Amino acid sequence: MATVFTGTDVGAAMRRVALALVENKDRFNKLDAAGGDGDMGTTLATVSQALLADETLYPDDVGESVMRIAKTIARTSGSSLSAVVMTGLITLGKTWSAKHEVAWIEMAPALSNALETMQARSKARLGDKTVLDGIARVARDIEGISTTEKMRATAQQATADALAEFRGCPAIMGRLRLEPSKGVGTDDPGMVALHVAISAMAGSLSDRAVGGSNK
Amino acid sequence: MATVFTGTDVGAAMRRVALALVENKDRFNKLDAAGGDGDMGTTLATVSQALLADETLYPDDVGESVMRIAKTIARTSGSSLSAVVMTGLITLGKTWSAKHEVAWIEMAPALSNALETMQARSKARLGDKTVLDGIARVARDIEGISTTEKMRATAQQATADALAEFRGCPAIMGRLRLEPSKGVGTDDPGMVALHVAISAMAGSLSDRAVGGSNK
Amino acid sequence: MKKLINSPEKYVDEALAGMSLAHQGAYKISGSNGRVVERAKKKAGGKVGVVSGGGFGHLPLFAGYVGEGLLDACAVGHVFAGPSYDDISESLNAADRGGGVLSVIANYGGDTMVFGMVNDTLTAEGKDCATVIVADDVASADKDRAETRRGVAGIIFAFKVAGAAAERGLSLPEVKAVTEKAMAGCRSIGVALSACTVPQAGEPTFHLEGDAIEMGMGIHGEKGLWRGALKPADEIAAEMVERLLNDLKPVAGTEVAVLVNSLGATPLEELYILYRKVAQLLEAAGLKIAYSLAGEYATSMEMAGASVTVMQVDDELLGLLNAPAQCPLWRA
Amino acid sequence: MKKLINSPEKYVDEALAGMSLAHQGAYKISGSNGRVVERAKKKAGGKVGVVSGGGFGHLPLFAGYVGEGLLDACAVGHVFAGPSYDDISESLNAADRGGGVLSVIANYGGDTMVFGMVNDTLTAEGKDCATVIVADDVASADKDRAETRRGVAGIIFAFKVAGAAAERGLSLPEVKAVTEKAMAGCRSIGVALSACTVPQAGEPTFHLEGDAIEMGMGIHGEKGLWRGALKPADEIAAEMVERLLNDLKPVAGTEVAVLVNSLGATPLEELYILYRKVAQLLEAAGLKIAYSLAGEYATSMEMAGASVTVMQVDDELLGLLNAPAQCPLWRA
Ligand SMILES: Nc1ncnc2c1ncn2[C@@H]1O[C@H](COP(=O)(O)OP(=O)(O)O)[C@@H](O)[C@H]1O
Ligand SMILES: Nc1ncnc2c1ncn2[C@@H]1O[C@H](COP(=O)(O)OP(=O)(O)O)[C@@H](O)[C@H]1O
Ligand SMILES: [Mg+2]
Ligand SMILES: [Mg+2]
Ligand SMILES: [Mg+2]
Ligand SMILES: [Mg+2]
Repeated sequence: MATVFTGTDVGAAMRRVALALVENKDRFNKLDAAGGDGDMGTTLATVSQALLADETLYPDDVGESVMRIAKTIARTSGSSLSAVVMTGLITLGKTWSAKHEVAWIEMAPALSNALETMQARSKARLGDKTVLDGIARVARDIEGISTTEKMRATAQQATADALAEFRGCPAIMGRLRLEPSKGVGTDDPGMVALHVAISAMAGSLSDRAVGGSNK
Repeated sequence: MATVFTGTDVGAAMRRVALALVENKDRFNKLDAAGGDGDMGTTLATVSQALLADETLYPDDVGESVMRIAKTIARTSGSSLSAVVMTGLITLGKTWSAKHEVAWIEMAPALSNALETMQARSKARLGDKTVLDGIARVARDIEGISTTEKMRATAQQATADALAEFRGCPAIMGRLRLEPSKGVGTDDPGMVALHVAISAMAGSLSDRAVGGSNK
Repeated sequence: MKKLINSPEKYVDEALAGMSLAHQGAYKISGSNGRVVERAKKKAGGKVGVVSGGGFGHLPLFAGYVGEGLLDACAVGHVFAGPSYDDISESLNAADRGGGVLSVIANYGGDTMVFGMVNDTLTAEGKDCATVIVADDVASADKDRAETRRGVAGIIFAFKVAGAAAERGLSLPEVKAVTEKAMAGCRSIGVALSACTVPQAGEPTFHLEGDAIEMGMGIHGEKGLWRGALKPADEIAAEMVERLLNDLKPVAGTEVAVLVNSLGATPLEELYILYRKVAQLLEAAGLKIAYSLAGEYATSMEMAGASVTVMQVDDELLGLLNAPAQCPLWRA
Repeated sequence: MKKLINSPEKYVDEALAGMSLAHQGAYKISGSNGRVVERAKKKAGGKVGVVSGGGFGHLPLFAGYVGEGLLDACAVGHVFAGPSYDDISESLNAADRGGGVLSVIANYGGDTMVFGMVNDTLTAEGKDCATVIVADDVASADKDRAETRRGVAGIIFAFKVAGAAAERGLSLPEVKAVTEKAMAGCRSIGVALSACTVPQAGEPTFHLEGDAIEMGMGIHGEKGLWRGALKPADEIAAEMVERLLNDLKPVAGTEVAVLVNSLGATPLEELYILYRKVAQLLEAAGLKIAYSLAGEYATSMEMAGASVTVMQVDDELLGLLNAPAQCPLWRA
């Protein structure tokens, strides 16, 4: 049972995520249109297509692989979600700089650390019902987990739980100001994207167990 | 039976005409909207209201009275119809300058003369289905008539005949370019206004027979 | 009718009042009806005065172009209806600096007739008067009746040329001649995507439902050449340029001035998309774009759509187009 | 979607291409994504560079204000979506003349975050960077959360002030300080009469049926303060001015700059009707209008509606507002 991942794994996960985000373009646009400006699907699809267009293999260096993703976002998108994700990736990239292997057990603290930089950048507080609340939940729930399989199931469940937890809360951030009541009963688009991404990633992580590659 | 009219009669006729034109504002706008730019009713109402607002008596001097009307148009409106009518009035005003009485028998040649100046100004040819065709028909039909009563009936009939004569012709002039076929079966708004005006005038002319005044 | 207005009756007067307030000191409202717009600071004595006038609802046209290097005065009518004889007469008098007055007007029945009357009267009174009638809209009549064509956005170039020539001190016949030279090589065509509403009427003059557009429509909604489904901007540009060049028939290598104009609601973004293709097509036809404008120059209030104007230029015209001009609504 | 376009995907790039073609030589398109607009002729070395950036679809905002006395460079995003990190980074580099770079941006999540990242990175690399975030829309948050307000048309005054201060040779802290002083006394509010359509979405972001208007709506269709039936322009002006002055609370006698701005489809005629009343009300409140603009400055493509901006000025700010500025889309 795998307890580590490499930069190549990051590349493989990235492809799974990108394909899933492209697939969900219209759904994400609709979700964002309900309370935001309706562009999240387009934004994520644009970034994803740029990621998929780069067909060169990702290096084993985990930090370098993560940075490569951040750089593609930097080139292609300037949305709130992109900025938040890019910030997190840059922090992770620095944390894992020159590491050819990262133990899963290090994921929770690394993610918590990244979350801090994302919060500092985004000015959103936990509880504001943004993607950050989903990430926070993942970081909390995966604490102490050291195997790929457990990680996959737990992270996926954490994003689903976060969605359920915040469904009843009003939305606060985002480009369109909402009525305070609005957003209650709906999911935050960024949190849904996180759920989709981690579900897709989980698929890719399991691939590795059966010998999955970068492509 | 009266065979002449004075400047005061002109004032009385003007008031009748102005009231009738104001009354027909919406009808004229609709008529003009069908093939033109839909402003004829508004234009004629604006001019008429300005004419009605001037409550001072008209002088006996026929030329001066006619000029006074032309001057009000000059102040208040710049439409095609206004320009044509103003041109005609100025010609008539010059013809009758300093005359305290004009014999009805002189109306036909005076009108023909005015028509020439209107044509020169407007560039419309007879047959183009404009107000000029109505005026031409009046000028022709009233030739040789010398009494108020006969004048009234004939002029009114002439404008009705002109409408009937041109109803089947296509419209040519006007602010909006029409399909050549368009305008067939409809009346030219300017010609309708002429009919309304002369009908109203006829009412005022008959007033004089029973002692009507300027007011 | 969804407009930021108080009442249709006050539309023109309140708009003019706001225009003069907003551009403090640039536009002076005068005239017995308050319908003359003149320069706050008159030009030097002895020079030719340049005047225009027309219906309201086309801003910046007509009154917005009163300013240095452009018009001296302008007569303002009602919405889509020409100014009165008095307004025009007072505008000519306001513009008169002793060098004669040129009226540059668009070819519409009422305007040409009333300007004609005023010009004849003032001429008879001894004033030097001349008129240039702009009839640049190729969609409004075939070439064999070119003199009956409507005047549209090409009049902007006429103002610029006449205004600059007058400012240079040319004589009235010279200013008229160079303006006529400009207009002889000037053609425009418009395309409408939506209607507009004359406040006094309260309802749109016409309707363009769904994806319908009308090629060749006039700025008051005058009937165009065809009505059909919206096409890509590049195809619309291609048809417009083709119609203009078929009529103008410029020899390859000719230098041209171009104006891509918004009818009002069409945003700059779309205008630029249109301009891009127009420029490519003109260059492909062997023409050289020596002067270009894109923006709102001659509008129909909130009408959506655009017009394209192409004018042949020589060194003289180019010099006049590039001469200084200054007024709040002029943008080059 | 009834627009003069070729395809939603090419909307921004084709519009930028047309913009640079139409205004020959004024706007230079550069950057690895072709999304940097910079001056064709850079300003003198040693001076502060002024940069902005934001979503597309607001022309003349943002990129249209690249020019002398205004911006040095601008990063262009997608329609209503901010520019990328790289576009912003390249814009700052293009604007850098050795005197440091001031970013003047509107307060939207993505823009502030990405500009923040770029600024932090370049600062870490040794460049002098500073940022002014414009948050002038009083309708978007109560006064106690004023720092969360959106940035709208008031940013035009920020560009003008920062651009003029930079051109005068002030230092980066000085340019930043005077721009912040301007924005501290600057308030805006908008009213929408109709929606607009983001090309990629293909349908209006919202709907304002019949005679419905929305007071306080943002330039991307952000929810406003109330939705209700259209009122006379004077009443709308009165509410807007009241809301601005209630928030700004200027002392009587204060001099102000005013901007009455069209959101796109609303014609100049209506803007002037609105301006007239706004001016009357400001004067009635004891304020003195020392500088005024009316026209299309910050639009939302074909959205109908208007915004009103009032900014307190002192002699320093007034001098900067009146300083020379020159670019095809600047009109004063
Ligand atoms: N200030 C913020 N901090 C953290 N996350 C945010 C913030 N603003 C928006 N988000 C996240 O981004 C998502 C919207 O993404 P997107 O539509 O791409 O951004 P934008 O709001 O710039 O259009 C939201 O659902 C939310 O999860
Ligand atoms: N060139 C012309 N010569 C003569 N009469 C004309 C001419 N143009 C229009 N008319 C007359 O004017 C009428 C329209 O008047 P009106 O609507 O006031 O003018 P406009 O066409 O300027 O809006 C037409 O029905 C026609 O009778
Ligand atoms: Mg969004
Ligand atoms: Mg008419
Ligand atoms: Mg008319
Ligand atoms: Mg967005």
